[in-house]
Amino acid sequence: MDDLAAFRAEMRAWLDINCPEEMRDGQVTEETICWGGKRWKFTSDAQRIWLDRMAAKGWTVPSWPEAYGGGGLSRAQDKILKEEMARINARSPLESFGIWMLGPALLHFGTHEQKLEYLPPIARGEVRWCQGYSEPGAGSDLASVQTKAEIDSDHYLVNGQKVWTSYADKADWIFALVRTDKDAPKHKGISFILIDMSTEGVSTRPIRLISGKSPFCETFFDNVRTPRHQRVGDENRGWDVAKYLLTHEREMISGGGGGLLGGRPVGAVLAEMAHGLDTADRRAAAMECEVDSLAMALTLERYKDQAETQPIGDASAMLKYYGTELNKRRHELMMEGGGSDALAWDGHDGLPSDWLRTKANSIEGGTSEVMLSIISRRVLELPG
Amino acid sequence: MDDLAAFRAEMRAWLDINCPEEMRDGQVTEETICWGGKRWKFTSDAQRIWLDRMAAKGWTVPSWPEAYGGGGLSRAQDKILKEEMARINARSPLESFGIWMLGPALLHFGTHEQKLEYLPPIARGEVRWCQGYSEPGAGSDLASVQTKAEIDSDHYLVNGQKVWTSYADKADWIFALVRTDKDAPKHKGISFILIDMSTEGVSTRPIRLISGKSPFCETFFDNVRTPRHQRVGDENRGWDVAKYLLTHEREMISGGGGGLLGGRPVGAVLAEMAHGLDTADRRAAAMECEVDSLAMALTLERYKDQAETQPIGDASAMLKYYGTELNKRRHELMMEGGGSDALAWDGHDGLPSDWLRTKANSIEGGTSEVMLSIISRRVLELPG
Amino acid sequence: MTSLQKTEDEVMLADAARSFLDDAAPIGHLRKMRDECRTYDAELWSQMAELGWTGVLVPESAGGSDMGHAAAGILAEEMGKTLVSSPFLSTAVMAATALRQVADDRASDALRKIAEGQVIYALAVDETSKHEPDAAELAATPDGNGFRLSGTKTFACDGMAADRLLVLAKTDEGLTLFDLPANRDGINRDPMDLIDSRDAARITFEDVAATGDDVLGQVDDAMTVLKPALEAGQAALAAEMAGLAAGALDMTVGYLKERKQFGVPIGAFQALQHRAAHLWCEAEVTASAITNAGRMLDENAAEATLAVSLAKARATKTAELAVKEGVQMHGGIGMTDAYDMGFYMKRARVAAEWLGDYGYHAGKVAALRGF
Amino acid sequence: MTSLQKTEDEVMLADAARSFLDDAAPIGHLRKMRDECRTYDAELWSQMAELGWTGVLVPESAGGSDMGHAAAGILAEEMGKTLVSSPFLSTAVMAATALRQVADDRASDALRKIAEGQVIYALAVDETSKHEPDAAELAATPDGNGFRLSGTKTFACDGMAADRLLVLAKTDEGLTLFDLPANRDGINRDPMDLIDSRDAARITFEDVAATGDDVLGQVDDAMTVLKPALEAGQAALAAEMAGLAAGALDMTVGYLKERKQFGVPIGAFQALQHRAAHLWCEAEVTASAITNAGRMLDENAAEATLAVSLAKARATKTAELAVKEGVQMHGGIGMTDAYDMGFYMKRARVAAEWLGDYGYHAGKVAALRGF
Repeated sequence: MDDLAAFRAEMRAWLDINCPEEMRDGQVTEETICWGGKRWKFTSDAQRIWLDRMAAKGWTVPSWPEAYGGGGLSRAQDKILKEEMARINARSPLESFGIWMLGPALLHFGTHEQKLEYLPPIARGEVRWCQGYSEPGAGSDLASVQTKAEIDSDHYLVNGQKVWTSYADKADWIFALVRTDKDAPKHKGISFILIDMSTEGVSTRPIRLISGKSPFCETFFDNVRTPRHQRVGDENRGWDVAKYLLTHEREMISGGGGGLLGGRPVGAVLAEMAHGLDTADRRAAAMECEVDSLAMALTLERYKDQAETQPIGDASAMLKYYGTELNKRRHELMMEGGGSDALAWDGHDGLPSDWLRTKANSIEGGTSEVMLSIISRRVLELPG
Repeated sequence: MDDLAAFRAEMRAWLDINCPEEMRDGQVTEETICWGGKRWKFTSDAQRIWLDRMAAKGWTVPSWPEAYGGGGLSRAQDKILKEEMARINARSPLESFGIWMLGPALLHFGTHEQKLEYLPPIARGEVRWCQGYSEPGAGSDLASVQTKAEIDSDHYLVNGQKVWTSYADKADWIFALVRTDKDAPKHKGISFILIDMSTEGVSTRPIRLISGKSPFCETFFDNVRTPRHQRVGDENRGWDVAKYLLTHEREMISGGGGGLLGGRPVGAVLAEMAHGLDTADRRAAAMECEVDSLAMALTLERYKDQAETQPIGDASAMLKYYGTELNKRRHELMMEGGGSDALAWDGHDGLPSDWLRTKANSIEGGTSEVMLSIISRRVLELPG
Repeated sequence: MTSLQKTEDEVMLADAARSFLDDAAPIGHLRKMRDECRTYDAELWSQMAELGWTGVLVPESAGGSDMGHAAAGILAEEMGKTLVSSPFLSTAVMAATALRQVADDRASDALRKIAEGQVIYALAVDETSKHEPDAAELAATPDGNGFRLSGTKTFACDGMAADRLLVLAKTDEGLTLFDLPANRDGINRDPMDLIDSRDAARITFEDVAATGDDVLGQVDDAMTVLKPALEAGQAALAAEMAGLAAGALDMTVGYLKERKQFGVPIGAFQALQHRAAHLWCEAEVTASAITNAGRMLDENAAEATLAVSLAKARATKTAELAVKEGVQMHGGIGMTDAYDMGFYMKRARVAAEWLGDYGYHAGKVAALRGF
Repeated sequence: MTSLQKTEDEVMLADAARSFLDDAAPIGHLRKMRDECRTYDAELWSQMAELGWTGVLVPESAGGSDMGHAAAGILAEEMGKTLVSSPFLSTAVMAATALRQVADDRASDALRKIAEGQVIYALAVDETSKHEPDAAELAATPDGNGFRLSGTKTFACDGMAADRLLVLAKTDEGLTLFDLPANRDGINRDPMDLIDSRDAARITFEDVAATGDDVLGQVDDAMTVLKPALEAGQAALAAEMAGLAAGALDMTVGYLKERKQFGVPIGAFQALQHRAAHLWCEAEVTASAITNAGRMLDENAAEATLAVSLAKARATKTAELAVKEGVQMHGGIGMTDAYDMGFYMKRARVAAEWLGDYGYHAGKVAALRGF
């Protein structure tokens, strides 16, 4: 434990000096989050400095190997980093689909060259990625990929359409599932490829949500030429990569937009509202929500602890299901607590829009119903 | 409306004189209920007098025709009778499966002779009936009737076993589904027959429940000879009678052991307990339970109003589902409110036993799951 | 009490309303208004007047159709099904009910104008984030023979379109209700830009002059006039929400039958079937409470509080469940602005808060039931 | 903090416990005791002593195995799975934790006896229908150098089998904890005949004499000793309830696979699948809170209140859901006394109330989280 104590002391000292005051407000909102990427506009110098300093240490992706831009930290060290950051209420320096999803998949399935090429820019926040899985009409049936990639010497020629690509209009690259064998059974003819969004033939169209925002796009591929070495994993084995990545996506979404870890207790939020806790039903719901949120936060920790020795696998469906349903409850409760103040679009710092956005949590990345079916069949081994 | 006002005045005056003081405690418990039957032991003279007086008017079954022992009341008059009885907190003079279930089925499917023979003794509380539907292992699949009735000149020879027959050990007669054609599709070879429980070959064995009580029995038929004229409806068309009767059973069970109509508000019950309402979660749950109970009571009224002009049909599944789930919630809440006082078998007037008994409400007479499937397919017309 | 089943006349009224609204104000109508940044449609309002809807609670002597509260609920329910946006509740239900409590010529004139569709009223009651009329603080200070009103109101539904405002104010010995023209000097109205794309205003009163004639009913006795009006509004709003729930459920059941996943209609999946069936049960149980509230208001208004609060509490929960299940069962498409389900969800949230939320009404039920 | 994953040692402990209990105390053991009207099995208790379980929280210096609270939780969880009836929580967890707070020879002797399985303790804390230790009213009146105790305790679990009682009493300036032999003059115990077929007593104290030596810890300062004991008990009880939920879930999932209706296993019905999966999720989330509470008690007991109340609140809800779904999914057979599911339901209800119910613990969580 001495090594860890020393690490903690060092970390604390470093953070004291290097975390800009402005970055110590602990806020995680659509407005304060740093997504990075070629076209990223920093909201302040402090945001830029904080990213640069953390990236230089590899602490934007603390557990990745140093060779690929990570911090090379052990799970125990990673926990200490998180704890020390939480202690000073530090913002996360960088969030991205590259960190949450593509990175883990590349570390597992990528070649050494691919890792060297793609991971460090993710770690430094230089390249922003988006995900191209869903297709129009496919819904929960992710394997029904229609976008086709035909071999054209050392390239693929990609044609088709993706939907629900998060921030595709702001991303630099996309990782996508494409069909490379149309005659094979549907899970067996899919490949996982990386496409530069600036390639000719790629276009996007934002989808307006009920929240009034457009975090998702439709993405179109019209004869897009993509080098074959940008495929991750074997040809026609992309479903393996996709499944692996999905478990990471579930874990990511289950965190519920910062509502759980580091988020303020919902009851405390309600207590600050004029009438937030003045009826028995709201007080009871806030208590239950807080109990469940704390237990869920511990569960995320426990699963991460467990992931050190064995993959989480299908149980990640639980994290996804429970975390997103909880985040919906949390927002529902804040809306009720806010009363008529939270009915105008600009009320409570845009709470109505956040609330409506949460309704997609239990749909995107696999619906709650799909998660429950996964648990039923693969964990409980019920028939059917 | 003048006729009705006169009827109300008359009714009020009659009740004033004829309802014994003791019968004005409004109690509906296992202990106070009057089931009637050949072996019935009245708990008091008042109980006997009250039954006799009401039966003489036909008001144990107010809406049945006078010719069959009923009161011949219209729906509006029946409502007035109920309202006036509630006003003085009068107990129901008689409850029975004959009233709730067999009676309506006989009125619809029986011959004039059958009605004359069986209905008046029900109305007077002289004969107690039980129901023989379920069979071992059949569960929700009621039509999988194995008990067979073979024709032996003018008799059936009945062999087989029923289960979950309520109070079979106390009943005088049983109405039962039996298979009269084993080669027909399973719904088409069933008949509905009436059997005197004192016939040779009929025996019963009580089933002990988790509540410690035994309201149900297994009932065995060993070469039981039953006259063919005791069949209701056509031979092999018993399923029609059974279905009709089931909708009445659902409605009956949905009343939830008196918990809804005429029952005290659960919040008021909790308020009398030492700590019944002292946490936000219990207060909130009591409020919600009360809101739902009042609305459910109105719904029972509305459906009865509606039944005047059109049969309730499949929507009775809603009454059964909602009423029983509500009764479970109500008892769960009383147990929580009672705390450790309600953990001993003799606590709160036997509340623990009542509570455990409610758990069967959503199983007997068709499970909640079967009710939801009925609504899904027949009301919402969803596929499958 | 009259049967809780709808009468033949009521069924006919509902059918007629439905067929008019399907044409004149389907959900697309709300969408169009939203896209054009409008919150009030004068044409629709005048059609409602022609149909006798604006006069649904106006006595025949004042030119109304005087169909009663149950009928008003039936109209509101049909409006809820397609999210019809109009000042029906504010004006035809609440203001009309308030004015009816006062037997004078001015009230009678005002009622006639309501029936004719010539005036729009809004209620300026709420001051904080929750409905709490008894706690109104807007001050009406005596000034000569009259008053000066100063303070702020919020969540005044239909407040921007309104010609007149019913303003609840605090006077020396209690609360007083004023009936003021919305353009009187010192009254400033700001649109709230609500998520349901309907009309609501924040209203400030800066030293607004009012005379004794502007008082509706008696000074210091607002509730004699306002309570029946609020209860009528709550019952009609509950009916609207029941209609909203029915609309969302219908849309969802339709989608369950039509949408295929893994080769079968998703409505064949039992987990969805049971949830849809449960929702239908909730809607059925709520329907009884709605009808009951209308009947009570028509037959024994003085004793209707329990029935009204029961209806609003139930309708709030049912509508909330209907829109949650509606969006979730639709999946991605339900989240898009291009699809209509989101409109149901947003209106359900606003309606949940208007005139008292679930906890407010469930609390009234509990208190009236002895706990 | 140590990893929330079970360590290898912990997994081994659980496995060993399971294999012992499957043999020595399956659910049939509880049923047999119930049918024989017994609530305590001396043989089982002495086997637990031999395994070192009774000394799980007794220091090695006093002959204990001193495995700690996380280990005690693991044992309790395994006991929960088959509803093992024993004074483990009262004696090995709570009394041992209380005695450990006191560093004297008498406490040390008592701890040694606990480890050896030679003494059974029960806590006499509750006086009303709800756990509320701060409100204890049983009076300990000064009498010479000692006290006279008068009053009533209820829901003293394991109170009939107990050799000694930890009695919470009100003294001049606060609350005081007494450690008394259960057979002292003036103490009368009545069995409560609880629905879970386990041992609980109502105890009356009629002018019971106690000396200063009978006080555990300091006069007027019961909580220094009692609070850690109650928290240890709450955490272990939460673990027992998590085990109970797991046992009920296992039994139910087994039934879903085996029972056929309409020609297919009922576990193929999606509505049941989703409900079973949801229950499993609840159990997983609760498991984290259980482990966390054990870790906190072992590593930072002074700050463990939040973790403990979180565990008890979660476990209570999860067990409640598990037994409700368990009975419902079993259908008729689940309602029969001949089947074991009912035992789970009855124990879940009793355990829900013992040492503070859901609302008590959720309220503590809320208060500690600032609302």
